Amino acid sequence: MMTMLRRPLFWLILLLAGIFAWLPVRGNNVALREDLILVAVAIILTSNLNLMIGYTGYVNFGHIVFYGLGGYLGLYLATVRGWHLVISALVAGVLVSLVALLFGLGILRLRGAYFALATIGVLVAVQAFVANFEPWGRSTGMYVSFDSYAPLGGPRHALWTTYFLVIGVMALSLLLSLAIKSSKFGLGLFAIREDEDAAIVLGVNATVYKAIIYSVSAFLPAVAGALMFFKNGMIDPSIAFEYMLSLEGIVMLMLGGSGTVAGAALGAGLYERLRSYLLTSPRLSEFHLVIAGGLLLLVIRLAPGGLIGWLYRLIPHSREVVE
Amino acid sequence: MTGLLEVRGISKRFGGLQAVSDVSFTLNEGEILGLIGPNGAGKTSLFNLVNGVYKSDKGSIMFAGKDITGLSPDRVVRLGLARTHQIVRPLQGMTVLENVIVGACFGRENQSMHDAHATALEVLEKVGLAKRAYSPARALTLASKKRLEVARALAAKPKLLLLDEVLAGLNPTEIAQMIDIIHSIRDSGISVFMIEHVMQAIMNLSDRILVLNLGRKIAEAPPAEVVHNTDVVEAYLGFPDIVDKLRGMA
Amino acid sequence: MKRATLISFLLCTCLAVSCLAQQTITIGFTVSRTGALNVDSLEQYRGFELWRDTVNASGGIKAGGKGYKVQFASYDDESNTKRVQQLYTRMILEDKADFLFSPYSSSLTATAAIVTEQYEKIMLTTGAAEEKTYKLGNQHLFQMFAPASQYLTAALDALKAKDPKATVAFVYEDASFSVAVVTPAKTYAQQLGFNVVFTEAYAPNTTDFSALIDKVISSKATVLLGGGHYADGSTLARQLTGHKVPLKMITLLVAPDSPQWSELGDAAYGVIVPSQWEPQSTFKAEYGPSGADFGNAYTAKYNAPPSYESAGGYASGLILQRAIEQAGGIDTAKVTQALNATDITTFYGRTRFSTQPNEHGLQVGHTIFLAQWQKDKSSKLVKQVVWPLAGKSADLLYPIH
Amino acid sequence: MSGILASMIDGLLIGSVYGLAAMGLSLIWGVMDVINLTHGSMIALGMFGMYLLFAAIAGNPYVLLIPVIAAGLLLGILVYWLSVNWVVGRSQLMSLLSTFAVNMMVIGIGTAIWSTSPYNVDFSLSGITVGAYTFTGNHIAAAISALLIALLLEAFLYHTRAGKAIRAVADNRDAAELMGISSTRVLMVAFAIGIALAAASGALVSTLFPFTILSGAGYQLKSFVVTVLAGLGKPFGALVAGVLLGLLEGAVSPFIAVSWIPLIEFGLFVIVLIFFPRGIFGKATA
Repeated sequence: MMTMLRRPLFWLILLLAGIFAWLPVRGNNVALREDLILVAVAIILTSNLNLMIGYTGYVNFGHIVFYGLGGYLGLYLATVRGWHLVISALVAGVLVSLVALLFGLGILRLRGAYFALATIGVLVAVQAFVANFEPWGRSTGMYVSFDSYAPLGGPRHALWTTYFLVIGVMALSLLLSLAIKSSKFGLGLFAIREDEDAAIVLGVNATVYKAIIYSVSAFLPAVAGALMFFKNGMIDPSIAFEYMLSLEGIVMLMLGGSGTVAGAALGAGLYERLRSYLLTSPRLSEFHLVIAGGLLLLVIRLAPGGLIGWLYRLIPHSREVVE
Repeated sequence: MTGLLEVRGISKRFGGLQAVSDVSFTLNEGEILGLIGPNGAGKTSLFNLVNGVYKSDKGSIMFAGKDITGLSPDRVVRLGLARTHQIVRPLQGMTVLENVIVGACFGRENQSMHDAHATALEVLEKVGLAKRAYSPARALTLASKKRLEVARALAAKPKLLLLDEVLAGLNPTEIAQMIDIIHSIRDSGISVFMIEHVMQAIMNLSDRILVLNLGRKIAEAPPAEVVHNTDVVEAYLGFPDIVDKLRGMA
Repeated sequence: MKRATLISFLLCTCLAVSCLAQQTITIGFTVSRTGALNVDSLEQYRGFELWRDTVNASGGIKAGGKGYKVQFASYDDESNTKRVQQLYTRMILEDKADFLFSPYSSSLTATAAIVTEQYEKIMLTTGAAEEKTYKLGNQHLFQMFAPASQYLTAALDALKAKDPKATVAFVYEDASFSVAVVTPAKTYAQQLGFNVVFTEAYAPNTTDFSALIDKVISSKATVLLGGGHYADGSTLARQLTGHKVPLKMITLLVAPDSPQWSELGDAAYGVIVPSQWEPQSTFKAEYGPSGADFGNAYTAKYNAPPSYESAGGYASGLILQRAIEQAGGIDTAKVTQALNATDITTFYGRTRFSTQPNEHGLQVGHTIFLAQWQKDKSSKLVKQVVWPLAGKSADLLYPIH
Repeated sequence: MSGILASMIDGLLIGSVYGLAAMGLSLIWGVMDVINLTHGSMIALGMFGMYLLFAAIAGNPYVLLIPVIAAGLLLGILVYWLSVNWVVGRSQLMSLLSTFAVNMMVIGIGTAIWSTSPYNVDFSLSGITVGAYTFTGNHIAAAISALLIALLLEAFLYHTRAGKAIRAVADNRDAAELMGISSTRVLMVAFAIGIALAAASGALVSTLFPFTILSGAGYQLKSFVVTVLAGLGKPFGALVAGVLLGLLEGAVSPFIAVSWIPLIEFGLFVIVLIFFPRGIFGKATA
């Protein structure tokens, strides 16, 4: 922990979270808050996805399944069971992590493209299950009733509370990435990414490491899902398990720089802002996918290290600050 | 007295191919045991069985008094049995130092990152790679990559080191340096089990030599005896130059 | 110097006066220009648009001695609830929308309602019949559509009159709206003594109904009720025809109301749709245009007859306009009061909102029609009102073949 | 005729179209180790290709398949140079991402042109009625077309020089290069054929169901399931597995709500991947 305090990025993450929390409060700018919360969620999803893709070298096409399941569990606990939002979100996070651990022990026996395909299978299968699951409202999903906001001081207050909580989860996601990166555990993951068989021969218990990181990468997205769908007031299977969003997470990661803490945040922030801009721009709204796809193609072809990789080449010493 | 590594009746079959067939041997503490045999004799398969990459069909493996049959490679290395690969497998995207730190962290002593750093620098010094510590592993020459393989395995603080053709592809100077390294490893108290095609080197280095042919053990004896073993000479008949070398050495 | 000051003073005054006389109000809403709901959503949008153009052409909404030009702030929500929430927030906070209309569909509206209620903004909902949203404690939400539970009761009443021994199958989209329609309808059918032989919900976006159709045939149902929105409903009708299912009555939600329905040819014939409004309806409008005037203006502008989504869109504008006039301005509290007191018949029919605290804003004045696609003398497909009997333009065709 | 038999015949007919789509995916996988994530958008383009041709010429859709396939081959060559050529032999992450990027672009352009509204190819052949059940002419014709195309592909792969070269490269790329086969050209041709198969299956689907530019995604997922059932890289196995998947859908649907079928299919998909990575026809080896 003491070593964390000496790292510039640790303080930069706290600063970022502070700015996120402060900007919309100043002048009670709710529109900005709504923009920033989407950026924060993109950062949460991308930095946790980075733990699988960037750190461990396993492409997860179905990462959004954790977000959606977290949303369902959180909403169910908070509205049907009437638990406090924070407790609901944490319990949802723990339960989803356990589910991920179970899935992980199965599908992590697969390597490379086979694993990637299996993650798509898991996403579709879970979505199909939830769409038929009666207690969660099948395809129509669940709605939050207005009295669920009462414990948080009414709906208007509840929105601010969820915002600060999401910013907290964002900061935790980045700190988690940073902590893992500098740990022995992270070193083991990197070894698996570079050459799994060699890593095993060097003593890395790859089976356990992969299952743990798969489960860990599920936790904060699930918490964020619980918070976000509570804030949105409803959830249904098509928005909870949006395949496209899962794939866009990969674009964000590659754009920023896979395997780096700052890259995941940078890529997510830039891409989400670009996407929001394109969607509300009358002339470009239809082209956001074309632009995103073209961007991805250019990045992997010309700068496979993403923006951060490019920064490293430009300023080699930047490696010590942005990790 | 029991040996450090005792292999009893081990076998492995792949489809129609009997890769290793009922092989038994003992490796004593402090010993350098050589492993030779023609191509396809099953040498690397035997290594893979010993360190757990392959699960054996039959037989048992005892290491330092513990039954390690069927243990996965990562557990085997934590018990003190490390190895190198015939085809070098550095963790390409990481630096030389990081590669060795991985070895130290997940090796027998299960070191912390801090201790592993110190161990890694020490080991790199030993194999002569200290100057390249911060280079990316992919940038090394073949000879340096072989040293890196050895360094990584050494960083695990093993009791027994399996070396799979660490001399192959090196020029005479590099071979001489590597032989020095192997000597110093043994001098530091680590036993060595090595596969090698460079006959002169293995004959000089090994205390005893194990010879495999077609998955079977055909000889286990000190180098001087091995070269006179008719089975061994026969096994190498397809390779006249090696037979000559064997003869020449005797 | 003095002159310049005087001129600028005069200019300012002029501007101020004209501003006073001609203010604008901004109405925000999202349209599903893309995604699964685009057909119905676009028809609803045209209703909003026609109302705005009509009002602005006659000098805007006149209230409290001022004239208010209407302007829209609207975006594409991609038929996606996540965007709906972001965009409604944006319209309220950045575009400073004074009032809101709902997006199309019950599920998008439910999401938008959370935002509008949080900011205490009035939203008139149309294209959103499901009731649950009005039972969550909203104070500023007003429903223009007759609630979902009414949709199929008329069809079942009509069936009871024609064939009390019919066997009934419910095949419907698993979406907020159709679930809200079918769940009470199934109970009602059993109350009427019908034998409900098959009930199954299909996933939104289903295109291959073969398996479901085989099951309907196996169940020996003679009547099919269900559907959801345009895309799935039209496909279901086509495939029922392709598989030559011997049904005596087909009633589908929403889809057959669209003018596009006639393009289905044989598959369109005989299909019944519960409707919020039909061009043949003859309400005596106490306020706004007559049904014929609306229909003509709409057809002139869009080159297609209006659907009930379009009528609902236009009527939302009218009801809001009247409430602003009665309130004498755009103050939210006063307009809310005026809406609570609304009880008026327009070309669209009667509109009255519940003021009960447990269902505030629920539509309690409007009622449902049944329309059926029949052939006129020249064998052209036309939509006829067949229920209620008092307002019918043709007799119910039963069985279809 | 019983409901379950009728349902299985329906499944068999649609299953052959799934099989055709999966053949393309499987061929590309087998020859160049690339999981082609553009497959869904190529299927969708096949649908719109048929739609446009049918709207312009109003001919017989099964004749119009020929220009759709030809256009598919050209498109395949274009996509190959845009996104595949430079990732062959590199990490699978690269090829997944580069084909995925092109997929996004095609979907984006398609959305700009056609929006996401549904389209129909308004054509129907009279079907065959057995008892209460009717099998539509379009389904029967689609199944026959799919089988014919599969037979043509087989003839091409086994009886032409180019086909043999493709199989040689699939078997061992390095060895084939040593024998003087230009692997880049072979890969390009194989990829183009894979895309043409996708387009053909899309064109056939367009005569059965309404479609949007996004519809290809669902068929791509089905193709994954079929390809994995057959074992990746076995085109003809994929055709058989497609038919089996259709039969399975038909056999279970009378007993459970149709909306459960995706769960069964994708559950099966994950289980087969984990326990039979070489497919249900594959032999287990070490």
